[in-house]
Amino acid sequence: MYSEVVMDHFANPRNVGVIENPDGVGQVGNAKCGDIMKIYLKIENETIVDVKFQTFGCAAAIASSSMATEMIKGKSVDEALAITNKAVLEALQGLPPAKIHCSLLAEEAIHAAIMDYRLKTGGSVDNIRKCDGCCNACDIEHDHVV
Amino acid sequence: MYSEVVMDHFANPRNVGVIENPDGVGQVGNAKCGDIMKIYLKIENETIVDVKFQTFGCAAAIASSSMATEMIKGKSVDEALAITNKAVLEALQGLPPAKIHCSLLAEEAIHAAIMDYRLKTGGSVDNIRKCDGCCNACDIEHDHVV
Amino acid sequence: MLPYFTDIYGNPSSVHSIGRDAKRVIDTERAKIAEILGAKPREIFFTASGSEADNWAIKGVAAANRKKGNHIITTSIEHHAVLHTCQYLERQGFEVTYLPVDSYGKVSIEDVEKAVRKDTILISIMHANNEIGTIQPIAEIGELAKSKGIPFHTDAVQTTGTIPVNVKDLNVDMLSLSAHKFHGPKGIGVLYARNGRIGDNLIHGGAQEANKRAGTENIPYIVGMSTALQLAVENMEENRKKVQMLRDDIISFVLNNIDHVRLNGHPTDRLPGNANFSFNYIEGESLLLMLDMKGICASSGSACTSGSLDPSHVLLAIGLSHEVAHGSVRFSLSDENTQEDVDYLKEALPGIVKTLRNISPLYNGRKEGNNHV
Amino acid sequence: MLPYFTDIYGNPSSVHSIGRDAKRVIDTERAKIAEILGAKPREIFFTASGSEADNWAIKGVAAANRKKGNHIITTSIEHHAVLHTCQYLERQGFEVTYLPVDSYGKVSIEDVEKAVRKDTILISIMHANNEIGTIQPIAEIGELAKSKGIPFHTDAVQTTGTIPVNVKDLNVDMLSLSAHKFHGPKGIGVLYARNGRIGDNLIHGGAQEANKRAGTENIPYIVGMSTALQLAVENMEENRKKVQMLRDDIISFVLNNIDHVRLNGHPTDRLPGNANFSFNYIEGESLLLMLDMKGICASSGSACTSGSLDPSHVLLAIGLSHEVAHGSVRFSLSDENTQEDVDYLKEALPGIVKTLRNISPLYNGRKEGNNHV
Ligand SMILES: Cc1ncc(COP(=O)(O)O)c(C=O)c1O
Ligand SMILES: Cc1ncc(COP(=O)(O)O)c(C=O)c1O
Repeated sequence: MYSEVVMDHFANPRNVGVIENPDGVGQVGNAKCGDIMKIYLKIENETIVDVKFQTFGCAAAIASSSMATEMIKGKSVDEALAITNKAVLEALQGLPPAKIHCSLLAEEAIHAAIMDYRLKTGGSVDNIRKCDGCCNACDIEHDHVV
Repeated sequence: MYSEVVMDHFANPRNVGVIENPDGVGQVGNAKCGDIMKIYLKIENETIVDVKFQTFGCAAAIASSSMATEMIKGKSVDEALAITNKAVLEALQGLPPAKIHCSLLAEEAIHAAIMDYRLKTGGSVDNIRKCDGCCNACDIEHDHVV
Repeated sequence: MLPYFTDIYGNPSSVHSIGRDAKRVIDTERAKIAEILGAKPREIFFTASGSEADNWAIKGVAAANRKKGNHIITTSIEHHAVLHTCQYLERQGFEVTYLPVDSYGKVSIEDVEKAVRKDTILISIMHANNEIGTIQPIAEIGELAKSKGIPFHTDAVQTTGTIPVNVKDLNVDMLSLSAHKFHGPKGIGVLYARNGRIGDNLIHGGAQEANKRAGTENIPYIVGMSTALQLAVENMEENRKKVQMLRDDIISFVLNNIDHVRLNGHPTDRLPGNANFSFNYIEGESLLLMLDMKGICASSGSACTSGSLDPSHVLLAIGLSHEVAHGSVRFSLSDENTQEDVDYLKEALPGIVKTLRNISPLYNGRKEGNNHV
Repeated sequence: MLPYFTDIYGNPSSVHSIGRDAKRVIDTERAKIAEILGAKPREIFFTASGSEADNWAIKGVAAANRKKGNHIITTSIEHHAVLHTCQYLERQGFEVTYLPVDSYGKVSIEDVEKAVRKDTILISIMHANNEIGTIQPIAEIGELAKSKGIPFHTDAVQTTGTIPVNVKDLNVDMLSLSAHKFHGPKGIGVLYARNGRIGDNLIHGGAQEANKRAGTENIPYIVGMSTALQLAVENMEENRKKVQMLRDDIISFVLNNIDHVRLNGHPTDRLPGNANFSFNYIEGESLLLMLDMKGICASSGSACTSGSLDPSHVLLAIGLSHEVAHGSVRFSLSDENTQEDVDYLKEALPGIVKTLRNISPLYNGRKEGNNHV
């Protein structure tokens, strides 16, 4: 059902935890949907120097969080915004069809945390999505790869 | 499915054949129903001294004919008329429910042959049934044991 | 020795690892069967019998299309799994056309075309008949159905594993098969459905079979069916030739050596292993039982109806009288039969027929010029 | 080496001797199963699954009684084989009352009585629930149904072979069971029907099962089911005691050693082997997978729905919020489990729960006084 990469990131999730006084924090999903993802960012000079996450959800959600945080660590904020759920999916060597929304959740969580950072620092929020990532909870037509 | 007695009378039927110039002959059933039974009687002093049969039909029909002819051989005509399908059934150690009508056919064939004898000799036909024994072919309510 | 705190040990629908292994087995076998039939894996649905597949195909389309139309076309010689289903649907308010067949048991394409109406929602015609072995022009009927936009189902229970069955070549939208007809286990079958499109479910419940057929999967039988089909297809040409030769030996022997006999079914478009005869003046069950006493197993009517006393609807449909139909017997040969078997039959049969005719008032009536048949 | 010219070798519906032997086997096993259930042989009908038995019971009565009435009573916690069947019938124009249950998952007899209408044609209430294990007061509901003259069906898939199931004591008119729940084969079940009275056939065709369920009989599985049931019943008391002790050990350990946890289902009226917990702040599938990685197999939701993302309808019906329902896991013990298994679980579980809670924003939110649950 799950690839080896998914199982590895589920069993040994990277970047679990909380950043005290984060520069950006974002939470998407809700418990009713069965997934909540919260991402904390430490940003210096538009570079993501540290990232932590907490996730309530299935193995795919936890692995997606772990993988996504790995992928944005050390990247610039704009580079992080360019990472789509498709990239997360590929890095995870795929997810079962019913679980693809978890990779979307990770993308949305990153966007939400960066949104928080931009709002705090007065930057532009133009290239940030505002979906909360819970597929059953919103009616927005997504152009993500699902 | 069939008792040993039935199988014996089917495999080695008694009294198969034709009596030339019989004193009574009766045929019941029809090919559409899948059963035809023809019985020939040789009668002397109201005693059945010889009996032969021919049957088109299933194993139960053949065994019923064989058993019934055995049962009336040497009996008086009135004794033969008193033999019901129930007696044939018992002598055969039973028949499957769907085949019980075959024993009825044997009773009817005997009655038909005796009817022929009585009509030829001017005797009473009061205690003789006139059903042709094909259960699907007649609408008479039977009081036989079926 | 690891602890399994679950009543769904190996249940393929569950998420844990054993369930996943079971699911993989099912998917593998599904793909193998699909390939043999020229189908995609998601077009293969496991059922517990050929009967279930037939019922599902027909009732499913009927229930789902009630608003669109209520006319179904089938033939008068279908297996009871189709026939009784259609008769049931008639009682539920559907209209069914039962196409006639010719004296060989063949459906005519013109008759199919004439029967089509605006409200026809399904055509169901069997690939080959189980009693007389006649093979229908399914590919041509399928083309016609396609041109009219009507879903087309075929009961291929008798043909799958015996002659080539490819859903694309046959132009069918749905197809039923049953494992025990190709030496697979009894109690497992398949409904093929083009693009996975069936009407309503027959068995609602769990998410098995893509949500379309509930019930915990019978993995041993799925594997057994798949393996049996594989073997049957690998040896098909060889077996077909061998069985056909034995069959033709029986047919020519019977026609040349026994009087008052008729071969039922088509002389050439027939199942390789089917030889069905009517022996005039005698009754089939007696003949069967006498053969049985010599250790020869054959069948009269169809297996499913041998509890009943009515003659086979198929034999009546090809125009036999009741009395001749009653005297019909089928020999079904498989690759497990040998020339020895056939020789043994040829040895035994004439004597048995003679014995029964000697008991029969019809045969003797005939000799006296009082011919009942 | 005798010749079998038949494709129905051993087909129990056929007249020849091998067919008769097969029929005898089926009848013998049917009688054994009947005796165990307190039924007559002719009241036992073989199906290919518990799902088929449920579908047949409900759809059969519905189709046959359409003119009499179109109201059905069931509960909101039935297995999907019943629930999805009822939902299907609603789309076909039937009205269905889904009775609520209390927080233990119990149906109240007063609710059943209040739901009865003049046009009620069937009551279907499961004997014990497959997820939370709660056992319903079937005998009392059956008495009520009898007094109202309404046919009463129970899904006894979870109870047969585990606790006493006697159709007379339970006052039921129809009862479904499935062999794989008592270590029998997967792919065989039974529908019991009082006096052999069912509604319409689900699978029309051949004359098998007294003309009520077509399809060549699956004899090995019939024998397997019968043998498994025999064994289960012989060892029932002993197994029940043993399994219940293990279950109670798990329950008291979990309730005493893990915070923020809830036992789902009735404390005493529950299946001997069922332990279902909600672990707040974590999600069930993750928990399951972590257990699986330690070699412990458990289940979340029900097996059939674990492909879906919605939380179990049963857990919602007993009043759990979506988030708590998502964190539920079921341990199903059988007589094959040992105290060692339980000790291994007790060793592993607290750490896994802790790990997952540490990853969870809900658990940490809670600690910060920002409680989401
Ligand atoms: C209560 C209940 N009913 C019905 C079923 C369906 O049984 P089967 O898988 O044999 O169709 C199950 C088993 O999953 C069950 O637990
Ligand atoms: C043509 C045909 N259709 C359907 C069936 C029913 O198959 P099953 O016995 O698997 O239900 C049979 C077999 O008896 C058959 O010959």
